[in-house]
Amino acid sequence: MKVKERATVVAQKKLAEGVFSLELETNATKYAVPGQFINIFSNDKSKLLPRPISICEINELNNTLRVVFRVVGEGTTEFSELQAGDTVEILGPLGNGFPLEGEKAIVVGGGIGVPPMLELAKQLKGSVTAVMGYRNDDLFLADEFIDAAADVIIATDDGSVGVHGTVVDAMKENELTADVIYACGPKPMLRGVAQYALEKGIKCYVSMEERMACGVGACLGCVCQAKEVDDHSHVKNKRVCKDGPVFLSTEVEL
Amino acid sequence: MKVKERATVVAQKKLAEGVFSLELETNATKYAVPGQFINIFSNDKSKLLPRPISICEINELNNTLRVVFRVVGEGTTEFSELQAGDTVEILGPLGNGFPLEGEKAIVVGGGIGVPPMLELAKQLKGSVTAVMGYRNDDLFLADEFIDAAADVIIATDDGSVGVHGTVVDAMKENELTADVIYACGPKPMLRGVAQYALEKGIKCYVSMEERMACGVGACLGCVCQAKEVDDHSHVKNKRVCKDGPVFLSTEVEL
Amino acid sequence: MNTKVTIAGVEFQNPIMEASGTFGSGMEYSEFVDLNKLGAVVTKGVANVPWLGNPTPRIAEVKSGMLNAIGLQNPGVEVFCERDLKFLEQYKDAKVVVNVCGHSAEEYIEVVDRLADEKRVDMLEINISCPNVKEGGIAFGQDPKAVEEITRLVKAHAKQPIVMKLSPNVTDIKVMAKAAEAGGADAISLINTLTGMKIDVERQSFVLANKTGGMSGPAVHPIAVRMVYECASTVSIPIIGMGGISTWEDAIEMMLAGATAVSIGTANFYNPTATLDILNGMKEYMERKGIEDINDIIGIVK
Amino acid sequence: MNTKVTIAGVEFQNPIMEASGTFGSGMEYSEFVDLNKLGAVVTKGVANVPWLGNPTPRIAEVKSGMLNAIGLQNPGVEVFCERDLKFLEQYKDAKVVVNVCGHSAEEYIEVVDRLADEKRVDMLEINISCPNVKEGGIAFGQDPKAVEEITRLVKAHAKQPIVMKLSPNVTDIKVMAKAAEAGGADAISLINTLTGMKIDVERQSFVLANKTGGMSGPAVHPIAVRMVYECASTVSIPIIGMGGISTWEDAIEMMLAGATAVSIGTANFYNPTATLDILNGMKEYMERKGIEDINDIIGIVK
Ligand SMILES: Cc1cc2nc3c(=O)[nH]c(=O)nc-3n(C[C@H](O)[C@H](O)[C@H](O)COP(=O)(O)OP(=O)(O)OC[C@H]3O[C@@H](n4cnc5c(N)ncnc54)[C@H](O)[C@@H]3O)c2cc1C
Ligand SMILES: Cc1cc2nc3c(=O)[nH]c(=O)nc-3n(C[C@H](O)[C@H](O)[C@H](O)COP(=O)(O)OP(=O)(O)OC[C@H]3O[C@@H](n4cnc5c(N)ncnc54)[C@H](O)[C@@H]3O)c2cc1C
Ligand SMILES: Cc1cc2nc3c(=O)[nH]c(=O)nc-3n(C[C@H](O)[C@H](O)[C@H](O)COP(=O)(O)O)c2cc1C
Ligand SMILES: Cc1cc2nc3c(=O)[nH]c(=O)nc-3n(C[C@H](O)[C@H](O)[C@H](O)COP(=O)(O)O)c2cc1C
Ligand code: FES
Ligand code: FES
Repeated sequence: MKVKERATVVAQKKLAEGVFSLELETNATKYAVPGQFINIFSNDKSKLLPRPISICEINELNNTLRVVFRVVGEGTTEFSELQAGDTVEILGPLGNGFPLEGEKAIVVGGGIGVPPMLELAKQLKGSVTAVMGYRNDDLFLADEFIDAAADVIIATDDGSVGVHGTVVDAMKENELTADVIYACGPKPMLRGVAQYALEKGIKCYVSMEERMACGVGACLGCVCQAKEVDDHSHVKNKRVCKDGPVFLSTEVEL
Repeated sequence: MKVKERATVVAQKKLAEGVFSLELETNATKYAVPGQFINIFSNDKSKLLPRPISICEINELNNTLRVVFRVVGEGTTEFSELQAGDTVEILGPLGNGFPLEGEKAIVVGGGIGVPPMLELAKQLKGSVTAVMGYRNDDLFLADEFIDAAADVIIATDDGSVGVHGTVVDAMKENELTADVIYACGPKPMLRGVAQYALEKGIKCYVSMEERMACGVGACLGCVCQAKEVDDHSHVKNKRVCKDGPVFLSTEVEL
Repeated sequence: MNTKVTIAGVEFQNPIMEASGTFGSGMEYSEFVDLNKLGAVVTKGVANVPWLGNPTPRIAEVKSGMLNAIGLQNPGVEVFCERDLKFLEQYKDAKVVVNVCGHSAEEYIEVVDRLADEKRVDMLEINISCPNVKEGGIAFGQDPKAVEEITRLVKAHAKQPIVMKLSPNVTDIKVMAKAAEAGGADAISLINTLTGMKIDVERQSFVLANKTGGMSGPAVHPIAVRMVYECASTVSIPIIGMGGISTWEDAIEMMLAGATAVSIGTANFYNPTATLDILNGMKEYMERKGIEDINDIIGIVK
Repeated sequence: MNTKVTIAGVEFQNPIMEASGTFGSGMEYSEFVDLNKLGAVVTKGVANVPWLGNPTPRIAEVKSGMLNAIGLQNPGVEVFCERDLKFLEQYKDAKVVVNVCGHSAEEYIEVVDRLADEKRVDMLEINISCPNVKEGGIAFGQDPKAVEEITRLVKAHAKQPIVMKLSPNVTDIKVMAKAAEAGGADAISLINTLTGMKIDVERQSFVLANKTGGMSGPAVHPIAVRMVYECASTVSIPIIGMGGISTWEDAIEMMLAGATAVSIGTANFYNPTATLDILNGMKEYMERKGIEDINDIIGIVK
């Protein structure tokens, strides 16, 4: 079930420079699973298209969803200025979400790919190692993984914290193995993680990103390239919004 | 001097069904005279053009302008929802305003043409008779003329208060005379008032309305028909925003 | 109160359709709107074989609108008949208009022939105006001779009435409308998207992989109204009006300008119930204004 | 940091002009911006004799834009020279581009001849694209032969460089750009307004007395960028780009697409300091990106 409604802002918090945490009260909460996203609409009526933002936490008790986002343009700037009590239009939850699998899982997040890993880590039944990559020591959200994951490994581009390098460097350094890897982050990172998984023979799910219009699978705006002809499209394209955003790393071109 | 700035809402009050009074703190106050207007911009970024609204009161002490407007479309709906503390972009004061003349003046307002008469009545040095026409007994602002005018005459379309009929009917019934008449209201009313003035040999100023873009005299969007070739345009057109909105009733086609 | 309109003998329970390509075949939006309440479901453009479409990004946001360069990705007419038409079986009250695309007259005809005996297909909309297909598409829609010829060829094969969908990227839309009429079109629909471009100033590169894209949404509405108006005073076949309709006012405006029915496209993306919201608004307008029959307002502003 | 650009031998201190008809001759906006800081003041269209223009309403608001149907009201070239050019004497740093309109070749030429010896006139912009003049105007701008011929005629008389202002209401803007170049134009400017219409659904009548009006503002920007891009890859004369520019990003986008200079129109109406705000934003962009010379970004996105 997808809900289109005016959600109420319950809390807004700055986590790091340009990174914000927004808690929204919405009936979409009832249907949400980790790895799904919501479309957030601008209150500026000259901006029609939604901003897709991953779900970071699901709080069924309070009927709230939490999202964490980076300010990159006018839409996210507007969202960062929302205050408790304000309302914002959303559509969600959208997409397929991560399947919860395995006895031993690695969740890998890079930069603004970290947030969707939090709810996933919480919901995974087996043991979880969280590997997180940041630019520098602005380790937003990292502390919140402590309760959700057995191990928390940090990599930073500038070496200020943890492994000096990428999440893949960190995985290699720690010789991580598992039944399943879940990853979200920039494409080069996903490519590296997928490669690592392939080498180690680990099943790997990646969360993809693409510019969207409808968010529900109707417009074919958001496709990514599939390795094989897709069941729905009958060409080598998969819809990130509907068939994804989570795909097996072996299904899609990275 | 014209000011373009974000004015702060000091107070918003509903005066009658669909009629609102808005007080704005703005530096435009310093330069304002009765009969001028301000352009109010929508906060909705898909609406670019300003809404011209006449100045109803000028409060130099508080640096505030008061406008009174009727909700007729999306822009005015938005303005009616502004609350103290909110901000709104304005440009003003614009237009020429009423020249303050005569020992004995009649100020005539019809419907939403009443508001600009208030500051005028206050500033006129001589004796003032205020004639105001309304649809029904929703006599917004009428009470506020009591201090500003020696006489207050009401006409209503439905006869519920005062003279049953138009302001012109009321003027005739009261056989009003004066040195000068100032009028603002719908065109048929202005036509009637101008005719009355002509017959009685009274000088008459009318405030005109037209759809505007720039509001400063540059775009030639807002012209009204002039009786003679105009000095600026060199055709029989006058700019309501710059040459007006106040014209001698004998200068323009009504 | 009558909301029924008739185009080429096909009766629609109301004048509200959604615009091709913005609604798939209705499946995805059936979560939000009861398709059975629509005048018609207009499907995404379908070709003789599956089309891959353009590389991504395919979508760019612009002020009060968007650009798309999907490039007519579609699964081909075979899958379309087996899956999409079958899905639409359950919505008997809504008519089905199938949007047809092709690189050449032959390809259009192949699709039209394949659909000829499909009972669920009430009407064909021939897209000769998609700006994202280099090989054919827009070239057809910008040359009156080509419009007339393709119309004639398709009409000769079609078993259902045909609607020619016109491109707004032309000097004189009236010429194109006349060409379609001369070729035997049962109706015309307009406007398709206006060709636009967006450049990312930070990256100094095109936002769309295809460089240009088709502009749609409220930004194009005034152009669409003007073109519908111009066509309405030029041809006597009915017009399906579209382009930036997002409120009931926009829809009524289009009908006052001369459209017999209207399609809602981009608005679905930011309001999934746009079609039925607009229908309701139109009904309230009729009631308020004492309009007994929606046909009474078609083209009355002249 | 260099912001100077040169078009047909005329050096502009920066690429920012305002668009004809939106700024008068600068008088009204001189309260808000120092005209001396602009690359050029482009005047409202001027004809051989005073023009009355269209009846009102002349203005309608549309989403992210507006329609206008001023109908080229102007006081005629005589008054223009005596009053407006004299006023502009005091702003020596800004160039003066005079926009010229007419119903016929003869009328254009009369204006061009009258302006020939006016020292304050640096350049002429020939408006062959105003959609609001029935007698001529748009007809010129929509036929390549007419564009070439009027260009040739005007060029033969003009003492200043001439810029042909093109209409976007055409099937292929490249053809029009080529025609202007072939006729001897020193530069082209685009886009003029797109023809649109608005109907008041409550009154069931046109909002504009003229029925149609020219659409401008952010809504048309993506179309303008596309057309500037298309022309830049077609002709070798410089391009003045305009259409919906309201931020420095829009202006940079236009230059990346191929414009040597840009004009700001409708934005002045809701931001009287738009021209200089945009100039400042462009300078900051150059600084941030380490762009030494604004000419280095012209047409680099290909
Ligand atoms: C499935 C999915 C999940 C995402 N989850 C998150 C998240 O949890 N946190 C977060 O910070 N960001 C996330 N993003 C990216 C986020 O959508 C963009 O950063 C955001 O849309 C930018 O909007 P803007 O108006 O600030 O930027 P602008 O650049 O002004 O946006 C212009 C247009 O481009 C689109 N756009 C721009 N960047 C992206 C992008 N990277 N992906 C998709 N569309 C884009 C916008 O939606 C808008 O339509 C996600 C994207 C996708 C597809
Ligand atoms: C000089 C002048 C003074 C005015 N003073 C007042 C006043 O004191 N109180 C008051 O209630 N109204 C006044 N008006 C009318 C007021 O400007 C319109 O009612 C208002 O612009 C409507 O905006 P909207 O968005 O609600 O309506 P919409 O109809 O949605 O507006 C659409 C567009 O049309 C324009 N428009 C619509 N109606 C008018 C109109 N009557 N005059 C000019 N433009 C219009 C709007 O500005 C906007 O650009 C005045 C108009 C002028 C020209
Ligand atoms: C994402 C998208 C895909 C489209 N695909 C098609 C298509 O396949 N066939 C077609 O004829 N028109 C297509 N169109 C054009 C629309 O049907 C419609 O003509 C246009 O978008 C204008 O209407 P709107 O402003 O309401 O969206 C598409 C439009 C969009 C936005
Ligand atoms: C009110 C108004 C008047 C205009 N008058 C003229 C004119 O006299 N001559 C001309 O060539 N273009 C005229 N134009 C067109 C503009 O110069 C410009 O080409 C167009 O508005 C697009 O730019 P914009 O979107 O920045 O406004 C006018 C535009 C507007 C809005
Ligand atoms: S955004 Fe429309 S199909 Fe994914
Ligand atoms: S509104 Fe532009 S001249 Fe009056």
